[in-house]
Amino acid sequence: PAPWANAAEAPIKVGIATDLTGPIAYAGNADANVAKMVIKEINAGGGLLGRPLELYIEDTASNESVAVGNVRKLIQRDKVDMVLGGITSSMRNAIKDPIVARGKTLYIYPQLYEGKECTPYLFCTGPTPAQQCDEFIPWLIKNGGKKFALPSANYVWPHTLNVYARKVIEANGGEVVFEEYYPLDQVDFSATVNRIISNKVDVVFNTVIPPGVGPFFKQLYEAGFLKNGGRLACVYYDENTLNINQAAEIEGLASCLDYFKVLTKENPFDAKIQAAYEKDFPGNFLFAAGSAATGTYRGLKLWEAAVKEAGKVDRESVAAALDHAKIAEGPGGPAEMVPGKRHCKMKMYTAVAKGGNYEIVGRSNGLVDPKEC
Amino acid sequence: MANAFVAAFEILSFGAIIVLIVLGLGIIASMMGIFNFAQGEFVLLGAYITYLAYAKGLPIWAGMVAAPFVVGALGFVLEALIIRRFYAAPIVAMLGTYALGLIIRESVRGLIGGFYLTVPEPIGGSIDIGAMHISAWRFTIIVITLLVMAGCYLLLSRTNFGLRMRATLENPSLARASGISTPLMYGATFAFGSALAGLAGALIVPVFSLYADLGLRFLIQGFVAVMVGGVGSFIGPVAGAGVIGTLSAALPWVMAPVVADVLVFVLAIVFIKFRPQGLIAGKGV
Amino acid sequence: MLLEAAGITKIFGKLTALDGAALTVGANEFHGLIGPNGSGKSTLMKCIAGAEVPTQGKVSFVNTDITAFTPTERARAGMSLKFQITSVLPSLTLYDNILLALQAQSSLVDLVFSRTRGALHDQVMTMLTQFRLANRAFEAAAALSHGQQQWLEIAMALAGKPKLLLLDEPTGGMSLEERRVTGELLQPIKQHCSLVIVEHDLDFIRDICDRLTVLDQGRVLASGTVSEIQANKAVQEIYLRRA
Amino acid sequence: MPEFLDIRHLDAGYGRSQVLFDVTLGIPWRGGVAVLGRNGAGKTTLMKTIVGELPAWKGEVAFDGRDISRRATQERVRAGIGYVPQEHSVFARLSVRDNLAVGSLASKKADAVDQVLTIFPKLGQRLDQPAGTLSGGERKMLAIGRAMLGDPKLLLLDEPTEGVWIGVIEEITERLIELAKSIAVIIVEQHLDLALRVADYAYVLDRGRVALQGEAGEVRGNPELMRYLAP
Amino acid sequence: MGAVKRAIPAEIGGEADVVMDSGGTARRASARKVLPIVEGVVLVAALLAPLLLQDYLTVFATRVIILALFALSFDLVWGYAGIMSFGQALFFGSAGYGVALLARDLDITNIFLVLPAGTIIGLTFALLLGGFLLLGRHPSSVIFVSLGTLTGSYAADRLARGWYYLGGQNGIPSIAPMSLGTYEFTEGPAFYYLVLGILVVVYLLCRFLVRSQFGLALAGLRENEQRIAFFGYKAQHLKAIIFTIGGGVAGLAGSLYAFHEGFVWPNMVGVVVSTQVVLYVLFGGSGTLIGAVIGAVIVEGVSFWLSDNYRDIWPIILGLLLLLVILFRPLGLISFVLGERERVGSFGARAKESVKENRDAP
Ligand SMILES: Nc1ncnc2c1ncn2[C@@H]1O[C@H](COP(=O)(O)OP(=O)(O)OP(=O)(O)O)[C@@H](O)[C@H]1O
Ligand SMILES: Nc1ncnc2c1ncn2[C@@H]1O[C@H](COP(=O)(O)OP(=O)(O)OP(=O)(O)O)[C@@H](O)[C@H]1O
Ligand SMILES: [Mg+2]
Ligand SMILES: [Mg+2]
Repeated sequence: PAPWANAAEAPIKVGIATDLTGPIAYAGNADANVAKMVIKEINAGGGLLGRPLELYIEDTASNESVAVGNVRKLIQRDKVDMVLGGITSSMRNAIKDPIVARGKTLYIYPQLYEGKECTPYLFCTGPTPAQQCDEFIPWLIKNGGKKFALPSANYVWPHTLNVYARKVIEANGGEVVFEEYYPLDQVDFSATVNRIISNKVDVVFNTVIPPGVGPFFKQLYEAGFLKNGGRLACVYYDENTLNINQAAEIEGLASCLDYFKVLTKENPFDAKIQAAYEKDFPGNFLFAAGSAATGTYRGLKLWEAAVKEAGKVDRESVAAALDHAKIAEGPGGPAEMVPGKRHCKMKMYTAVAKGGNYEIVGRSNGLVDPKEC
Repeated sequence: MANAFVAAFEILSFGAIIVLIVLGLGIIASMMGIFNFAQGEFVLLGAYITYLAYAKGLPIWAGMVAAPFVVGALGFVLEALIIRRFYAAPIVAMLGTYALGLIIRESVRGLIGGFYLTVPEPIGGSIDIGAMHISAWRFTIIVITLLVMAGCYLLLSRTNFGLRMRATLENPSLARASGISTPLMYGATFAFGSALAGLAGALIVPVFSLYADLGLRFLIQGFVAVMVGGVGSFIGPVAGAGVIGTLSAALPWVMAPVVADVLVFVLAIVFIKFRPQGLIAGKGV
Repeated sequence: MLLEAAGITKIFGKLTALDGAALTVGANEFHGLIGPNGSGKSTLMKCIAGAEVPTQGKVSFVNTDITAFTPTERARAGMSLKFQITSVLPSLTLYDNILLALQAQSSLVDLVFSRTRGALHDQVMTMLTQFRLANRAFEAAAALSHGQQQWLEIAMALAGKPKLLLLDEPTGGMSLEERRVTGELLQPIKQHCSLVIVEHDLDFIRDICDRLTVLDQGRVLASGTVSEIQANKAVQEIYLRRA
Repeated sequence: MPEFLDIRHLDAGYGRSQVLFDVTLGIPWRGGVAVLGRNGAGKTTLMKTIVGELPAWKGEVAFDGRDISRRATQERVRAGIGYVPQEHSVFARLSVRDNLAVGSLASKKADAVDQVLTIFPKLGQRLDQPAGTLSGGERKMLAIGRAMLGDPKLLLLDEPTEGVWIGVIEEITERLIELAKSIAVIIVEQHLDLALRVADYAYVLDRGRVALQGEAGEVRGNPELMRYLAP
Repeated sequence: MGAVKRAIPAEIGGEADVVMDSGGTARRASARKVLPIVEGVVLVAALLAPLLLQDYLTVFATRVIILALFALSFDLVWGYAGIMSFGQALFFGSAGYGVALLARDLDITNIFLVLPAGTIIGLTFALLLGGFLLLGRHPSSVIFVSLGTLTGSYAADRLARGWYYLGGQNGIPSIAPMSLGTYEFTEGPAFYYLVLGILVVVYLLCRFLVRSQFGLALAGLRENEQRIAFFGYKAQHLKAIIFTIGGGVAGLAGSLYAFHEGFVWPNMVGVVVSTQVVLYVLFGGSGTLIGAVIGAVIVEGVSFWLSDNYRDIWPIILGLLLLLVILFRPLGLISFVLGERERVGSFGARAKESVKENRDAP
C-alpha cells in the first residue's frame, strides 16, 4: 500500500499511445517501458499532488486507422488527463486531432522529427533539425569533408530535414553534391552508390531508413567508400540501429542525438536511469534516443513538473505551466521548454561508431535551442 | 567502361536475387495455381534459420544449408494440414495463405524483437578488379542462382519426378488414373517451392539484414514477375523475375528512383494487358 | 447467302490448320461439315463464330463483313455456337443456364428493371422439356452426365433464336436412338434458322442436311448436295484412306 | 473361380444423390465386356467407381481376388487397371510426347511413342504440341494410346470413339479385339456394332440398375434393348 | 409441357420461390428463408447500438459501419461479378483525399456537395482503371485484374507518399467536420445514424441490382466469361459497369471515413487497406451482401477487442482466427446460417473444380 497523502482523490490518468506491434514495435515497446518506469518512480515518491498516477497504454500498431480507434478509447473511455505517444509524424498527425481538437486533451510527442508542429496543446520533447544539425554539420565538415550527398527516404522528415541541413552545410562552406529520394522500401542502391563514388563525395548525410539503410551502407562499404576515407553520418542512428550492419560496414559513422548509452560513464544521472531501466526491462527493447525513449522520459518528467507547478490537472493550467517547465536532470542532462514554442531545449551529443559502439566526440555548450514555431 | 561493368554487375546481381526469390514462388503460383501469400514468410524463415545458426555460434553456411531443408519440411507439413484444402478455390487460398503468412511473420517479429539484425556473409568482402570493387557475396549469389535455376529446370523437364509433378498439377484426376500418387506429388511440389524460398532467404539475409518484413518486401514484385513471365510453366516466372529484377535495379540509374519504382509496375501491367499470356506462353516446362 | 466464309486460313505456329477454306450457307439451309480428325472443322467453326481469329480470309454474315467482329457482336448479329467440348455454366442451375441464354440480347436497362424472369418462365420450361431435362431444372449443370450436357448446350444455343446455328459434334456420346431424337428436335428450326453441323456419323448427316462440305487437311475437298458428295470420287477416297 | 473383376451389390453416387443401385457384374480374365445405356444411365459413374474416383457407398469391388474398394485410384491403377475417361482425358498443357511418357511411367517402355504411333500415325505430327490444342478426335486417340501404354490387365474405356473419324474407329476396333484376347476390356460405347464386336458379353444399365445382360449376340437380338437405349 | 406449370409468379430474379406441382418433378427447395431474418436482425441491432453502447463505442461503431459500406463495394465486384479487386482502397482513399482537399482548400464541407463529390471521384477512378483492365481485345483473367488493381493501389500509395500537395507521408490532418447548413456532423450518434441510413439505402440498391437479371448475367460471367460472350452478352461492359459502381460506393465510404476520422493518409489508398477489405468480405462470406457487412463488423470488432486484451500478440491471434475460419468455413461465417443455394441467390454457387478443368475448353 502506497503512502498516499490524499488517497481519497482519484488517480491522475496518463495515456500512452505507441506502436506496440508492427514494424517499429521495438521503439514503441521501449517507450511504453519507459513510461511504466517513470510512473512507477513517481508513484513510489508519493504520487503527484498527492494522487497516484494510473497508466493507460494503447497500441497504435503502425496503422493510423487502428491508432485513431485506440486513442479514442484513451480519450473517451478512459478519460485520461494527458496523452503521450506517436512515433512517426504521420502517426502524430493521425492522432493529434482526436486528442487535441476533438478530445480537448494535452498531447506530448516524444520523437525526434522534422519540426514545424505548432499546434496548441501539443508539446514536442524530441530533438528538431536545428538541434541535430547546428553543431553536427560543422563537425562533419571538419572531420569528413566539404562534399555532401543527401540520399533520403521519400517522406516528410528527410525532405524537411534536408532543407535545413543544406542551409547549414552551405553556410559552413560545404557543398551538396546530390540530394535524392527513394521509395521507403527500396533495398537496392547500386545506382546511388555509384553516384557517390564517382562524385568523390566526402560525407554521406543519410536519411534512408530501415529496411533500405542496411543494404545501402553495405553496398557503400563494398564499393570502398569507407576505405577511401568517406564519412557516414546519420542523425537517427542510436544503439538499436547499430545492429543493422556489421561493425566494419559502418565504422566511423557519426550521429547526433540527445543521449547515447556511453554517457553513463561520465554522467551519474544517466547511469542511474539506464540501470533502473535495465533492471526492470532486461529484454531486447533498449533505452535509446532514436526510438523516442529519451523523449518519453523527458516529456513525462516535464509534465510532472508542470502539474506540480499548476497544482491541478486540467488542460489549461497544465499547458500554461508546461509552457516554461524545466527539469534539472534528464537523459543527457537538463531540459527546459522554450516558452511559447512548445518545443524543448536540451543538450546534444555527437558520437562516432567504433567497432560496434559509440564514442562521444562532441557535446554542445549548454542547451541547444530547437528553433521552432 | 569500368563504370558500365560495375553497373552491369550490380543490375545483374539484383536480378539474380529476384529470380532466386521467385523460383519457389513461381513453382507454387504458376504450376500449382496457388498464389501463396505466405511465400515471403518462407523466405523470412530461411533467413531466420540462418540467423539462428549465426547467433548460436554455428558456421553461417551450416545455417544456409539447413534453411531449405527445414523450410521445405515445414512446407510439406503445411501442405498436408492446410494448403491441401485450397486447391479447388484459388482465391480462398490467397486469403488462407495470407493469414498463414501473418502468423509466421508476427511470430518471427516477436522472436527477433522487431529489430533489424545483421548476419555476416560466409564469403565476405569484395573482389577487386583494378579500381573496381565487386561484392564477393553478390557474385556468389549470381552463381548459386544460375546453378539452382539449371537444376530446377533439369529436374522438371528431364526426370520422371518432374513429369509426375507436371502431370499432377495439370490434371490431378487423370494423373491418379495414370497411377501417380497425387497427394504425395502435391506435398512434394509445395515442399520444393518452400525449400527454394528458404534457400533464397538464407542467401539474401547477409545482403538485406534480417527483419520481419523481409519476405513481404518482395512478394508483390514476385507476383508481378509471375504474371509477366506467364502462368503455367516453370521458366515463365523465372524469365519474368529476371526482367522485373533487372528493370528495377536498372531504372534508378537513369531516372529518379521514386519514379522508377512505380514505373516498373506500370510497365509490367501494361505489358500483361497487351500480352496476357506473358513472355513465355505455355510452352515447355 | 446468309453466311459466306471465303479463303479462311488459320496457322498455328508451324501448322496450317486451315488453308483457304470456304463455306457458304443459304437461308434455311442445313449444312453438314465433315472430314477426318484434325481436318480443321472445329477451327473453321471457331473462325466463323469469332473464337479464333483467322490468319487470312473474310467472313460475311447477312451481307455484312463480320471478320473484325467480336464474338459478342456476332452473337448479337444472330449467330450461335455449341462448342465441341461442352461448356455449360457448371454451378448455375439448368434453369438459369437457359434463362441466361434466352435474354442474352436484352439491353442493360431490361436486365436491371424488367421482370423478364416471369415472362420467360414458360419458354425456359418448354426448352427444358423438349430436351428432357425439365425434371432437373433446378440442379446444377455440373451434375449432368456428358450426354445430358450436350443436350443442355444445344438447348442453350437454340435459346437465343439465332439466324445461324453452329453445332460442333452435338451428338457425341449419344446412342443411335438419341441421335434420331436430336435430329427431330432440330428439324423444326429450319423455318427460321440455318444450321452448320459437324458430325462424324454420316447417316445422321445425310438425314438432316441439305448440303455438305468436306474438309481434308484444312482444304475444302468438295461441297455440294448430299447426293453430289456421295458420288464424289475424292470423298470416297478419303473415306477409305486411313486417317 | 472368382471373376477377375467382381462387383457385387454396388451402390454409388455423388454427394447425396445416388446414381448406381445394387449393381452386380463380373468381368472375366480376358475378353471384352460392353456397358450400354442411354445418357445419364450411370455408365460413367460405374467406371469412376471401379477406378476409385468415386467411393463405393455399399457393396464390394474385388479385383484379381482382392477387395479394392478402399484403395486409392493410383493404387488400383498400379495394380493393373487402365482408364480412359470420357472427358478431360489428356493433360492439356503437357505436350503429346509427355502425355505418352506419363502413360508409360509404370511400364517403363522405351519405345512407347513408336508403339502408339503405329496405331495412330496422325499423332506423329503433333508430338510437341500441347495436348490441349489437339482436335477432338486426336485427343481421344492420345487418351487411348496413353492408357494402353500402362500395360493394364483391365482396360476401362469410356466412349473411346466419340468424335473419332470412321476410318480410325475401324482401326481402334481391330486393336481392341486384338487386345481383348489377352486382357480384360470394359467398353462403354454408343456405336452398338463396335461395342458388340469387341465385347463377348454386355450389360445394359437403366437408371443406375443393370436392366439387361447376356452374351453379346443375345443382347443385340433382344427386343428390349432399343427401349433401354432410347432417350 | 403439360404437367409443369407455374405455381407462384416468379418475380424479378426469383425473389419468390418457383414451386412445381408434383406432376412436374421440378421443385425449388424452400429458398431464401434465413437471409431476410439475418438482415433484419443485423438492422435492428444496428439501430439499437447507440442506445446501448458507451459513447466511444458508438464512435467506433460509426467507423465500422463506414467500413461495412466499403466492404459492400468490394463484395459487389468480387462476390457477384468475380472481379478480384485488390485495389479497392484506391477508390476509397482517393475519394477521401478528394473531399479532404475540398475541405482544406475550398472550405467545402456541405454534405450535399462532398458526398456526391466523393462518390464521383470513386466512380471516375474505377471507370478509368476498370476500363483499362477489363475492356479490350483479350478477356482479362482474375489474376491479372487482381494484380492490376493491386498495382494501381500500390502506385497511388507511392504517389500520395511522395506528393507534397497531399501532405506526403503525413497525410492531411485536421479536416473540418462535414456540415449541413450550420450544423456540423461531429462524431457521435448523429453521425452514426447518418452513416447507417446511407448504408441501408446503398444496401437496398445493391440488393435490387444483384437480384435482377443483371445479377444473373454477373453470375454467368463469374462462371465463364467467354461462354457468356458467345451468347451475345457484352461481358466486358457488364464487368466494367459493376466495377465502376463498386468504385462509386467505395468513394462514398471513403469520403464519410475522411470526415469521420478527420484525417487522410497514404495507407488509405494503399495495399494494406485493400487487403483489409478483402478480409472482411471473405471472413463474412462473399456473394451475400449481408456477409460483407457482418465480416466488417466482426473483423473490426475482434481486432478492437484483441488489441485491448492481448496487446502484444493480437496480430498473431487474429491471423489464427482468420486461418481457422478460412479452413473450416471457406464460404465465410455467414455459411453457418445460410445454405449454399441461398448464398448467391438462385444463381448457383461459385465454380469449383471447374476452374481447372475448363482450361482446355475453348
Ligand atoms: N490452338 C492450336 N494450336 C495448335 N494447333 C491447333 C490448335 N487448335 C487446333 N490445332 C490443330 O489444328 C488441326 C485442326 O483442328 P480442328 O480442331 O479444327 O480439327 P477437327 O476437324 O475439328 O477435328 P476433330 O474431328 O477431331 O474434332 C488439328 O490438327 C489440331 O491439332
Ligand atoms: N457430379 C455429379 N453430381 C451429381 N450428379 C451427377 C454428377 N455427374 C453425373 N451425375 C448424374 O448421375 C447420373 C449418371 O451419370 P453418368 O455420367 O454416369 O451417365 P452416363 O451413363 O455416363 O451418361 P452419358 O452417356 O451421357 O455419358 C446422371 O443422371 C447424372 O445427371
Ligand atoms: Mg473438332
Ligand atoms: Mg458418360
